[in-house]
Amino acid sequence: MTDISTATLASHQGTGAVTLENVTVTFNTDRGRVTALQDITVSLPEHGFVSLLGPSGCGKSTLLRVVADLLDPSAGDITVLGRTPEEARKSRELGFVFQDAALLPWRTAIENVRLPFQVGGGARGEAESPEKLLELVGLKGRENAYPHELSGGMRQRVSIARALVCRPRVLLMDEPFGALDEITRDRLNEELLRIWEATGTTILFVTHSIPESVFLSQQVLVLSSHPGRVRELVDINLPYPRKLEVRDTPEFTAIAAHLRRLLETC
Amino acid sequence: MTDISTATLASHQGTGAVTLENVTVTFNTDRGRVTALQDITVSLPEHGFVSLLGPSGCGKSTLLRVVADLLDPSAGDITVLGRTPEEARKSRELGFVFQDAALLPWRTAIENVRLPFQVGGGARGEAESPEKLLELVGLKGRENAYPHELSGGMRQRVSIARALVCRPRVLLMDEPFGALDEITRDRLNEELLRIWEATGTTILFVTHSIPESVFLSQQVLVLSSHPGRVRELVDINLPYPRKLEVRDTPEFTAIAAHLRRLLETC
Amino acid sequence: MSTTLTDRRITEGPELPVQKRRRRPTLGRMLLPIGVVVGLILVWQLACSVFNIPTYIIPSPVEVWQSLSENWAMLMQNTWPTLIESVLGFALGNLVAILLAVLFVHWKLAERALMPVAVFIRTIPIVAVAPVLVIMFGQGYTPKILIAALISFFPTLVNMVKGLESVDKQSLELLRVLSASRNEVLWKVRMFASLPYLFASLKIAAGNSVIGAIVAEWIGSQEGLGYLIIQATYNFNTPLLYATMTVASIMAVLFFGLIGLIERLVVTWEADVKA
Amino acid sequence: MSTTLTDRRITEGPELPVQKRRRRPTLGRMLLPIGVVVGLILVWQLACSVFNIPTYIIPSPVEVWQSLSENWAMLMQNTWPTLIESVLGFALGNLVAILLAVLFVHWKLAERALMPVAVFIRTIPIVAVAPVLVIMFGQGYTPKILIAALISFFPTLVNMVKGLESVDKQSLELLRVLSASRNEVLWKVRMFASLPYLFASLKIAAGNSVIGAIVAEWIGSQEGLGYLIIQATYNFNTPLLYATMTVASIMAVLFFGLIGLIERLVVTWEADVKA
Amino acid sequence: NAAAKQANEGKSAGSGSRNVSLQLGWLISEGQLGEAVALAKGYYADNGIKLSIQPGGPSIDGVSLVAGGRSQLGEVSSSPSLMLARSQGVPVKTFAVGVQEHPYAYVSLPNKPVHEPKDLIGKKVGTQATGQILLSALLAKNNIDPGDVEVVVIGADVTPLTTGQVDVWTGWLSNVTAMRPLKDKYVSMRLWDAGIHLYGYPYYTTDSVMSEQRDLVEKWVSATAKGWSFARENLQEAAEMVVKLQPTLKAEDIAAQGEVLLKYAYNDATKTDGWGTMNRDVWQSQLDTWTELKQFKGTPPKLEDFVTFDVLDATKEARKA
Ligand SMILES: Nc1ncnc2c1ncn2[C@@H]1O[C@H](COP(=O)(O)OP(=O)(O)OP(=O)(O)O)[C@@H](O)[C@H]1O
Ligand SMILES: Nc1ncnc2c1ncn2[C@@H]1O[C@H](COP(=O)(O)OP(=O)(O)OP(=O)(O)O)[C@@H](O)[C@H]1O
Ligand SMILES: Cc1ncc(C[n+]2csc(CCO)c2C)c(N)n1
Ligand SMILES: [Mg+2]
Ligand SMILES: [Mg+2]
Repeated sequence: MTDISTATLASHQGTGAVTLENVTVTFNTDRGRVTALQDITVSLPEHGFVSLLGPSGCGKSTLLRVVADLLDPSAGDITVLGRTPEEARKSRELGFVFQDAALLPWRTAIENVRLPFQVGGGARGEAESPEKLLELVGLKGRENAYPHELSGGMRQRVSIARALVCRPRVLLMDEPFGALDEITRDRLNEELLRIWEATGTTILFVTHSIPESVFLSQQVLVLSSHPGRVRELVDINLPYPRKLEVRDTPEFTAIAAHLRRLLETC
Repeated sequence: MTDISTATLASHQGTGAVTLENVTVTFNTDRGRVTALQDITVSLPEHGFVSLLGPSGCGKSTLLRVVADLLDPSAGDITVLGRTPEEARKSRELGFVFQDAALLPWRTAIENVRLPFQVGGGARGEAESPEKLLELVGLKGRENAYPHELSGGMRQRVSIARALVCRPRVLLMDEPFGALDEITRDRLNEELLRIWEATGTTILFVTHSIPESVFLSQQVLVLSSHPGRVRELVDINLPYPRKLEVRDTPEFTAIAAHLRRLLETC
Repeated sequence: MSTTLTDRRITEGPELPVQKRRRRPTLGRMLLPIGVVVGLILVWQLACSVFNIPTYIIPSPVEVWQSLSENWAMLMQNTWPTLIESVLGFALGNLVAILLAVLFVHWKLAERALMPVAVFIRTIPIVAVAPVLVIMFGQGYTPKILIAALISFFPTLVNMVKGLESVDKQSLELLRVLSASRNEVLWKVRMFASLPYLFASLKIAAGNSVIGAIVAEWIGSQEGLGYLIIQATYNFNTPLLYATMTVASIMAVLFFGLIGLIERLVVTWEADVKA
Repeated sequence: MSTTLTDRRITEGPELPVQKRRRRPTLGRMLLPIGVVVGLILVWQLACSVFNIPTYIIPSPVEVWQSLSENWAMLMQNTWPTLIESVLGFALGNLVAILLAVLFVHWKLAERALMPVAVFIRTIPIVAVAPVLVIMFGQGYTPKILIAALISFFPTLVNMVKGLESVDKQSLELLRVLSASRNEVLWKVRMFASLPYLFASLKIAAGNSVIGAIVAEWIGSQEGLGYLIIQATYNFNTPLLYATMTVASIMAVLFFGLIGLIERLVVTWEADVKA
Repeated sequence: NAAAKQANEGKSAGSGSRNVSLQLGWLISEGQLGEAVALAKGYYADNGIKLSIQPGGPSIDGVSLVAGGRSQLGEVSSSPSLMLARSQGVPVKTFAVGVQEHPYAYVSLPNKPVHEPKDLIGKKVGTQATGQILLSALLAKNNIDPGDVEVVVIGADVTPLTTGQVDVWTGWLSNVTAMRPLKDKYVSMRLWDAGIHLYGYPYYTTDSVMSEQRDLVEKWVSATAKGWSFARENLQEAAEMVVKLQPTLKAEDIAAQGEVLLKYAYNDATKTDGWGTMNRDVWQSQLDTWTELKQFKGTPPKLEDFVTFDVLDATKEARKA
């Protein structure tokens, strides 16, 4: 556990897959400027799994959005797989699970999952089967339901399946399991780790659940708010593959407690 | 802890504030019928605090919606404060926190919170101050931001403030704290209990967090899915007022573990 | 604020948005509009009798009906050209409008540059340019179709631009992450988002195209409902004039209804859900 | 499927939806449309010179310009009546349309009963019933305002009904829980939701009302742009005809632009956010 | 009756002078030379009349407005309108005509001229929708098979003739501005010379005005006749008076058109009977032709139904002066 304001992530494999250097994002509103992120410098290793933790409104979604080239930072530099976010986006290296499911209402669940095959040049390299992915997220039998016929958690699961279907090299997930019950969440946590280990994707994962962040990731980036700054980068030195039982170990509890203390002072 | 499929909630005070008798909800879609709730019989005491727990898609939101007269059950009877849901709704006894924040995009945060004063005959009896409520949910200084300028969690907090502003006699909350960080969530959990004890509202609370359900409620109604049925009604015999520390007691852990086992077999 | 409002009576809540059944137009649902039309006709007949309105000012429904049945064959014969002109004009005008709207949305500069020109063109009184069109395109269907197209293209252009722009931010971001091309955004998202606007404008354009065909027939035509209208006016045959207008209006109502029907068949999803 | 698409080139992604700046029309932004208009005028002039088109068929821009400046005082004087008629007709027509749309949305039966009647009325060629209007309302501004209103009311009716219905389900449920009356739903939700549709239809109606006023002046008028158009047509003063139509079109473009400006000032929120 | 009511109101309104409204079938043009003079020089005022002129237009010929009581008097472009109106039960009567020989003509270019009716054979005639019946009448009168003449419906302008899309164009010879593109290099054959005798600018009123306010109509005719005769002598001055009524017009255009119109407004008949006179035989021939061509729905009207000579008879002296 290192307490640094300019965090350098331990290089898991090769150089940083996603790097942010002095990134600042400011929104101009009619009632003045809101600084969502200030001076963020961080480097995410290739095949890394990093969670973002921080109070509501601290800029987690904003950080994901600048990495995905959905927002231009007001200052600072970002690279994704050695390129600009725009190049990375255009060569379809990115997967994104939005905080809201962002399903297209005129497409059924399965059609929504198939969307990535149908735009932007289709899948790069191998791809998953939409049917299998929907089964994985527990929606077998509801493939042909329209979004308005699904529950909130079901919609979120469809959107997770959609993000995985093209096996992106960088996966940005904004509270993907927020609307799921604990059982489903645990199962999908394990599945996500399995997929991550099997495919070697780089994952940047926003969550509000401390145990989830500890269970999943190699490192947890804690952001403080007003404005969003790096509070601390916490290494999770638990060996992979991890089983759910790891959550009952003292190491796990210690890290979780540390994160909780950090968050309390954000 | 009683294991009954027709759950009768221990009457906390007076008769059932919300009662469901053999309630079934079936949706007709182009691809056949989906039974969201089947044969639900339950009675929620006045001034009670009951949580709903269950797998994603088991019908929790649907249950709240039939109670709030947003949906007609296919079969069964519902009373709210001794009346029909429609009468209860029309006499403005209900507060509802939607799973999605459901803010009006053309209103600022504070204007959204003020909405209940401006429609349906305004507040019944005492009302809270919108400014104070926004401060309570941690949005002081962002009162005049439009929804699209707020983060996901901020929007959800605005919607919580809106539901509380009129001091409803029955409060239906659909995963109100789902998008909040743990610190904010804990603080709001405590606040909610304080408000509940002070005002004597009846609360029906959907959550995916087992600890949250145990911490908050007198009873937890566990639903199983496909179709949604009552799995078990669990009494939480922890004394009020509860402090966050109660979560570290063995009683708490035991109940949580029991609930988890229940959910695993839903 | 709250206290002053408390005792206000609320008799009715907003309609239940869920479980709305998709009803198809059945005979039962048609009864009401038919009833209203019959009622209006009765009022009209009564007004004519009571106020003794002369036929040459406003004919009574009975007289119009007589004229309608006497001239039925002629009316039907002249309905065809007008129908063809309005349908083809409708198709052409809306096609051009949709293509232009797509261009405008893809290329904002084009909108800024060409929208004023479109408004400009739209304001030209057709009857003033009709002779020029007849000179350029001759006596056949062409100038009439063009005029019907001209008059039905503008609503669709305006609505379609708005509709294609009414996409929600989330969907655009999604497609952006997927590196979708502008064309793909158009076909996978904008087109669907624009459908409610498109159908509204098609309903507007339906009436316009009929009117356009009729006005076009006032110049350079020897057949069609517009031609009949001119003749009936010139001959002071008001019953025939009203009979012809009735046929034209029924044509427009059917056209309008047909578009509503197509809309119900096409838009089967619930667009406003928070997905 | 995926492999066949892989090597397709993607050169451009969809536009960045965020951070879109609200730009007000500045001189710089006006340059392009003005440039296009100037360009079109040049092409027109060139065509006239090269093909030697006689003035009486299509006058060259220079001739139109001459006519415009020679007859400037007269044109301006005749612009006023038309402007008044179109503005009042626009106001009346849209007001009625909005009220009817509200009625239709509140009371579905009314829509089923009256919408066909509205389509019916919309299809009546106004000039064909002009005598009735003049008999009832005289030859002053009234019938002209009514005709302008009649022709601008329909797009707004159709769009406004659609707009008032385009409310998202969530908001309706929210207001239902708050036991809001239909009126409150109307004023707090539907009105806002309908604004994009309303402004689109107002843009359509802007042009319609100008056209309506011009056409209305053909039923007996001694002033107005419509009057000038007939006079120029029958006197074969083609340059004056084009000059008059130019003035009318500029009026419509300004009207259209004004509505766009008001829209930008009114709709300041981002409607399509998932709130 | 609305017309009577309006007239009565008119009576009570003015100090001795009565309001009279004249509904035109077209815009104010050279057709109102006489009225403009009579207004400007106070001939109407002298006769106790306060005249207002209501323009018509392409979309309104005014007959139903007069019949409906909006105006007491009306004027249309051509005489057949009034026969047709009567046959449909519109209670209007012609009491005078402004133009004795209708200036409606078939205009062709010198390289493909139409001098006489048989020249129409094999030609393409461009006319307005309402001009088709006139051509039918002409062909029938001259025993020409309608199949030998091609008819196309065009707008009011002469362009199709200049561009060669038609061989013959129809219009009023008085409308010199419209024919300017032809630069006087054209051949014309009047409908009148082809044997179809129509009147131009007939004046009409309703049966009830005729019976209740005949004196008013007579006074109006006397004043108008005086106006026309002044216009005939002082065309330029009269044209300027028209422009005063309708400032968008140009005096030289009105004068040029008026010159042609006056040629047909005064002829041998007016020499003996004064301005505005009508001939029973001319009317009868129109009625017969239109009857033969089956233009009347049901039974054709009788001459007495739509023409009255009473006003002319009562104003003979005044009109000759
Ligand atoms: N309008 C509808 N049409 C068809 N099926 C529906 C509709 N609304 C809900 N359902 C179905 O009803 C079931 C229960 O949905 P509900 O939203 O109540 O679940 P939930 O318990 O709230 O789930 P979550 O925790 O994911 O929010 C689901 O299977 C869903 O697909
Ligand atoms: N378009 C915008 N205009 C103005 N301010 C914005 C805009 N988008 C985000 N913000 C502000 O930026 C800050 C960070 O927002 P962001 O959505 O990144 O938070 P977050 O960490 O994802 O929060 P949550 O956990 O609640 O989702 C917030 O204060 C928010 O109000
Ligand atoms: C088919 C047809 N065209 C024009 C007129 C109008 N009009 C009446 S007189 C006149 C010429 C003036 O000298 C004109 C153009 C008409 N009545 N019928
Ligand atoms: Mg967020
Ligand atoms: Mg739910």
